[in-house]
Amino acid sequence: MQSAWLSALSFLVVSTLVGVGMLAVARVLRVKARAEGSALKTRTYECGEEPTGMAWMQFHARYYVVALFFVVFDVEAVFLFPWAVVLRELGMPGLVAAIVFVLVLMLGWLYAIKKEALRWQ
Amino acid sequence: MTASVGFGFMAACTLVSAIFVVRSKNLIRAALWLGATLLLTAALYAMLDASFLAGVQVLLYVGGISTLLIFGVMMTRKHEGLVVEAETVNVPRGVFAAGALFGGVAAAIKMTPELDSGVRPPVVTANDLGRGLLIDHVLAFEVVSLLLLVAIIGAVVIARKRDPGAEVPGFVRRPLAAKASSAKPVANEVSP
Amino acid sequence: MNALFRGASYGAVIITAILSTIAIGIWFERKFAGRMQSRLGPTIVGPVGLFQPLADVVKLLQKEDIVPRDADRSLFDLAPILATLFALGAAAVVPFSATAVTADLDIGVLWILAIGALMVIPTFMAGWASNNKFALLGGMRAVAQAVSYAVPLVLAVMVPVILSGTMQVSGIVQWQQQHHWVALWPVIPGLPAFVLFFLAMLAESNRIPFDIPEAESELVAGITTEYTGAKFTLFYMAEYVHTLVGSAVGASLFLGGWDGPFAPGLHWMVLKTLLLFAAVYWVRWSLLRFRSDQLMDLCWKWLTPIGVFLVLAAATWVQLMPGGR
Amino acid sequence: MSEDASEEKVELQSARRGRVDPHLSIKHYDPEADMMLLHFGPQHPSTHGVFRMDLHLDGEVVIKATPYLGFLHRAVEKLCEKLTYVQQTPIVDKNDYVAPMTNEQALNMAFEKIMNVEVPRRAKWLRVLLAELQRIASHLVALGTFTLDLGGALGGGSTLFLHCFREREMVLDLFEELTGARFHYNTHTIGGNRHDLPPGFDKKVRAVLDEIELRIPDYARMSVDNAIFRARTEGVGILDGELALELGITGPNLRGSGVDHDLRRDAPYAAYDELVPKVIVERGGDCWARTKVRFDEVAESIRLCRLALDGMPEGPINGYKAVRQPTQAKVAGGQVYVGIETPRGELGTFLIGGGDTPTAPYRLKIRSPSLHALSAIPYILPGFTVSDAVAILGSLDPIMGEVDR
Repeated sequence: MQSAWLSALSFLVVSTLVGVGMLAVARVLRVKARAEGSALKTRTYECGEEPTGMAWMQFHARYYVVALFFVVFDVEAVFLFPWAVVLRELGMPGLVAAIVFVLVLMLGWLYAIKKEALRWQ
Repeated sequence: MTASVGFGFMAACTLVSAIFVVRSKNLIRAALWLGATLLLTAALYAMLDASFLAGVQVLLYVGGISTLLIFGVMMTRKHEGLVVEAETVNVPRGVFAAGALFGGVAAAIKMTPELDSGVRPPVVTANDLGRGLLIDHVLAFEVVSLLLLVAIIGAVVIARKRDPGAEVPGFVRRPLAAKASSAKPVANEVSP
Repeated sequence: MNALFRGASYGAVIITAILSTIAIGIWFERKFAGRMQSRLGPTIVGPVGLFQPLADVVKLLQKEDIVPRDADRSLFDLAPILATLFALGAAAVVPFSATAVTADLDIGVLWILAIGALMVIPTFMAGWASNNKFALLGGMRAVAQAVSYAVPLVLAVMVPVILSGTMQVSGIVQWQQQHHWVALWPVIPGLPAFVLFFLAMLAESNRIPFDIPEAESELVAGITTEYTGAKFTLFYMAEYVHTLVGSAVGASLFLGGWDGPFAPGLHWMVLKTLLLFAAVYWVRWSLLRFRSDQLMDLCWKWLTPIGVFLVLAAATWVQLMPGGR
Repeated sequence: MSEDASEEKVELQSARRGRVDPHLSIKHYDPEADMMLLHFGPQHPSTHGVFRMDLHLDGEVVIKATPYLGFLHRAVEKLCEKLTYVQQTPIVDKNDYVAPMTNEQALNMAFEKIMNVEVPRRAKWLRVLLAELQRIASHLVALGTFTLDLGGALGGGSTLFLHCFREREMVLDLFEELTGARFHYNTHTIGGNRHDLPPGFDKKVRAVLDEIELRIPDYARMSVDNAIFRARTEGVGILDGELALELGITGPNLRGSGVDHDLRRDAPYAAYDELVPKVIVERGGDCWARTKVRFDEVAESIRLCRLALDGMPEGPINGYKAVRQPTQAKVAGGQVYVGIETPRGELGTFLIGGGDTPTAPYRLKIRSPSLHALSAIPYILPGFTVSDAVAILGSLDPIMGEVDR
C-alpha cells in the first residue's frame, strides 16, 4: 500500500473528528429544555399542521432513471480516464477509438433526449 | 506484518457490514450498509495497490450503485406510511450457499500456483490499464460502449412506462416548460 | 507510520485553516451581501462584526437538540458527521503549495470525484431519516441533482487530465507551471471546461442558482428542516467547506494552483481559491433559483454534451499540437 | 375584426376544455402514483402570511390543491358595525397592510356616497396622488416578495427584495411627513382629506419619483428581463381571462390575463376622470404577465403622480361639516356599493346604513381583491410542481389581512 493512501486515510480520520468533536462540545454546551422530548416538540414539522401520513413513501421510476444515467455516464468516464492518461502514447488510433466510443454513447443520449426520458417532474 | 493485520481488520469490517446488509430488516438501512460494504471493499483495493480500481469502486459503486439501489428501494412500495421491511428467510440454505461459494473460490485460489507464490504482484496503474484497454483490447473497449448504449435504452424504456395522471378525468397535465407565446390567449371582449 | 503521522498533522493544519477561512468567509459573505443590498451586514459583534460567525457557532451549539419522534434516530445523527467528513475529504489531495499536500495520490482527481460522489449518501440519509416530507423531497432532489451534475463535473475535470496526461493533482499543476498556463492555456478546451467545472461545482455544493435541495422558500429548509443546534451547524459548515474545497480544486486544476510570480506558492493558491470562493457568493447573491426540471434539462441537454465535446476537443488538441504541449 | 372574434371564441372553448377540475377526486387518480399529501402553510416561509394549502403531490407535481383561509380573521367587518363612522377609518387600514391608504379611501368614499357629501376638487386630486404613491409602494413590495419566493431569502431574491424595500421606504417617509404615521394614516375622512400638502412637499415627491424612475431599469434587469426569472415564470400558472372573470379576479391579475379592465378608467372615481391612466394589459396569463403588469404600472403611476402634482388645484380639502364628536356623523338608512381600484384590484365596500344606531352601519361588507385572487389557486396550480406553487402564489400577490379581514 502506498504511503500516500495512509496519509489520506488519517486525513479522513481527522475530518471525522471535526464532526464528532463538534457534537461532543455541543453535548456539553447545549441547554436542556424542561420539556425535552415532549410530544409537541418532537412532532415532525409540517407548517404547523398535524402531518398526514408518514413521509416515507413510494417514489417514481424517473428518479431511478436519473441515477441509471449517472451510472452509465460515470462508467463511460471511468473508461476514459485510463485513456486520458496514456493518450500521448496512443496517438491518432487512440483518439479515433475514444471518438467511436463516445459517439456510440451519445446515440443513447440522443435517444433519451428525443424520448424525453430525462424530463424531471 | 502490520499491513496484513490492517488488511485482516478491513476484511473483517467488510464482512460484518455485509452481514448487516442481509440481516437488516429495513431495506433502506440495508442499502446504506451495502454502501458501507462497497466502501470498505474500495479500502481493500487500495491496500492491494490497485489505486485506480479503489477510486472507481467508490465513484461508481458507492456513489452510483447505492444511489441506484436506494431509488430502487424507494420505488418498491405501494402503500404510503410503511417502513420497508424485509425478512431474512431460509437462513440455513443461505449459509450453505455462501459457504459453498466461499469453499469453491478458496479452493480455486489454493489450486492456482501463481496466486500462492508469495511474490507481490506488480502495481497496476491507470496508465497500464489504459495501455491494456486501448492497445490490447480495443474491441472490448468499443463493445463496452454498446453495452452502455443498451443500458441507456433500457432506462428510457423504464422511464416511459407511465406518465402520471395521464388518463384521469379532470386532471390536466400542463406543459412544464411552456413558453409565454404558447400560453393560451384569453378573453378580451368581456369588459364591464 | 510516518505517512499516518503526516496525514494527521497536515490534516489538522489544513482542516483548521479551512474552518477558520470559512469563519472569515461567512463574515465576508454577509458583509458582501450587505453591501450588494445597500445595508451594512453584521456590525455589532467585534470590530466591524468580525466575530459574528463565532457568535453564531456558539449560539448554535447551545441550542437544544431536538430529534423528531418518527425519525430514524441513528441515521439522523450520523448524517451530519458524514456530511462534514465528505466535504472535507477532497482537501486531502489538493496541493496548497508545492509541498503542502497531505496525500499526493497518483489518482488524485479520481479521489476528488469519488469523495464528491459520496456526498449523496449523507444528503439522502438526512432527508430520509428526518421522516419529514419537505426533507424527503429535498433529499431526493439533492441526490438527483448531485448525481446529475457529477457527470459534467467528471467531464470537465477530465480536460486537464487529458492535457497534462496525469491524474495526480500536483502533476496537473506542474504541467500548467511548465507550460505557462497564463499565456498558453488552450482556450478551446481549457476555458469552457473551467466554466463547466464552476457550474457543476455550484450545483454540487448546492449554491444559487442551483440550490434546489435547500430552496428555503419552497421546502422550508430542505434536508435540514428537522435539524437543530450542532447537527444543523455541521450541515451548514459542510456546505461552506464543500464550496471552499471545490474552489481549491478548481484553482489547482484550472487556474495553475500554486504557480504565480513574485510571491510564494501558498499565497497564490490561497488567493486563487478565495477569488473563486468569492465568485460563488457573488453569483449567489445576484441570481434567482432554477426549478428542478430546468436544472435537470440544463445538465443533461446542455452541460453533458458540451462536456463530452470538450473532452474530445482536448484529446484532439493534444494529438494535433506538436510535442503534446 | 369579426374573424378575430371568432378565432378568440374557438380559443376560449379550448381554454375551457383544458381546465383543471378543482374538485378532482383523489380516489380516481392513478393508484400507482407516489401520492403525498403535503400541508403547505400556515407556518411556511413563502405563503405571504398565514395561508394554508393542502397539496396532493405525485412526485413533485401538484395534482390537487385545496386552499384554507381564515388564519388571520379579525372580524373587522363586525367591528365596524360597532364603531361610529369616524372611528372606522384606522381600523380598515390593517386590512390590506401593504396598501393601507387605499383601504381608508374606499371606506370613506362609501360614507360620502351614502351621506351625499360632495368632495372638493383638491381633495380628489390629493386622493389620486396618495393612491398612486401607494400603488408604487405596494407594487414594489409585490415584486420584492415575489423574487424572494423565486430566489430565496438567501440569494439574489433577497437582493432585489431589499432594493425594492428601500424605495418603498422613501414613499412611506413621504406619507409620514404628510400624515405623521407610517401605517395608520387616518388621512381620509368623510368629505375629503385630513392633511393638506405641507409647503415644499411636491418637490420631495418629485425627488422620490425621479429616484424610483431611475432604478426601474435596474429592477427590470433583475426581474422581468432576467433569463432565470423568465424561465421560472413564463408559462407557469396560466390563468385564462374567462376563468379570471368567472372567479371575480380583478386588478393586475386580471389584466395579466389579457382582460382590459381598470376601474380607474372604466368607472372613474376621485379625479380619475381628469387624470386618465393608461391601462396596462398583458396577454400571457402566466406569472410573468402578472408581474410585468405590476412592473409597468409602477411607471404609469409615476406619470400619474407627476400629473397630479402639476395640476393640483387650490381650494379646501374637506367638504363635510367639521365633526367634533364621533357620533355626529349619522346615516338614517339606504345602501351603497363603492368599488375602487387598489393595487390588488377592485376593493369594494358595501354599506347598509341605519339599523339600531344611526351612528354605525347596519352591515359593512368589504369585497377584497386578494380573496378572489386566491380562489384561482385550485384551478391554476394543478399540473405544476411544488416550486411553481410558490411562484404562482407569489404572483397572485395576495395579502392575507385583506383575504381574511
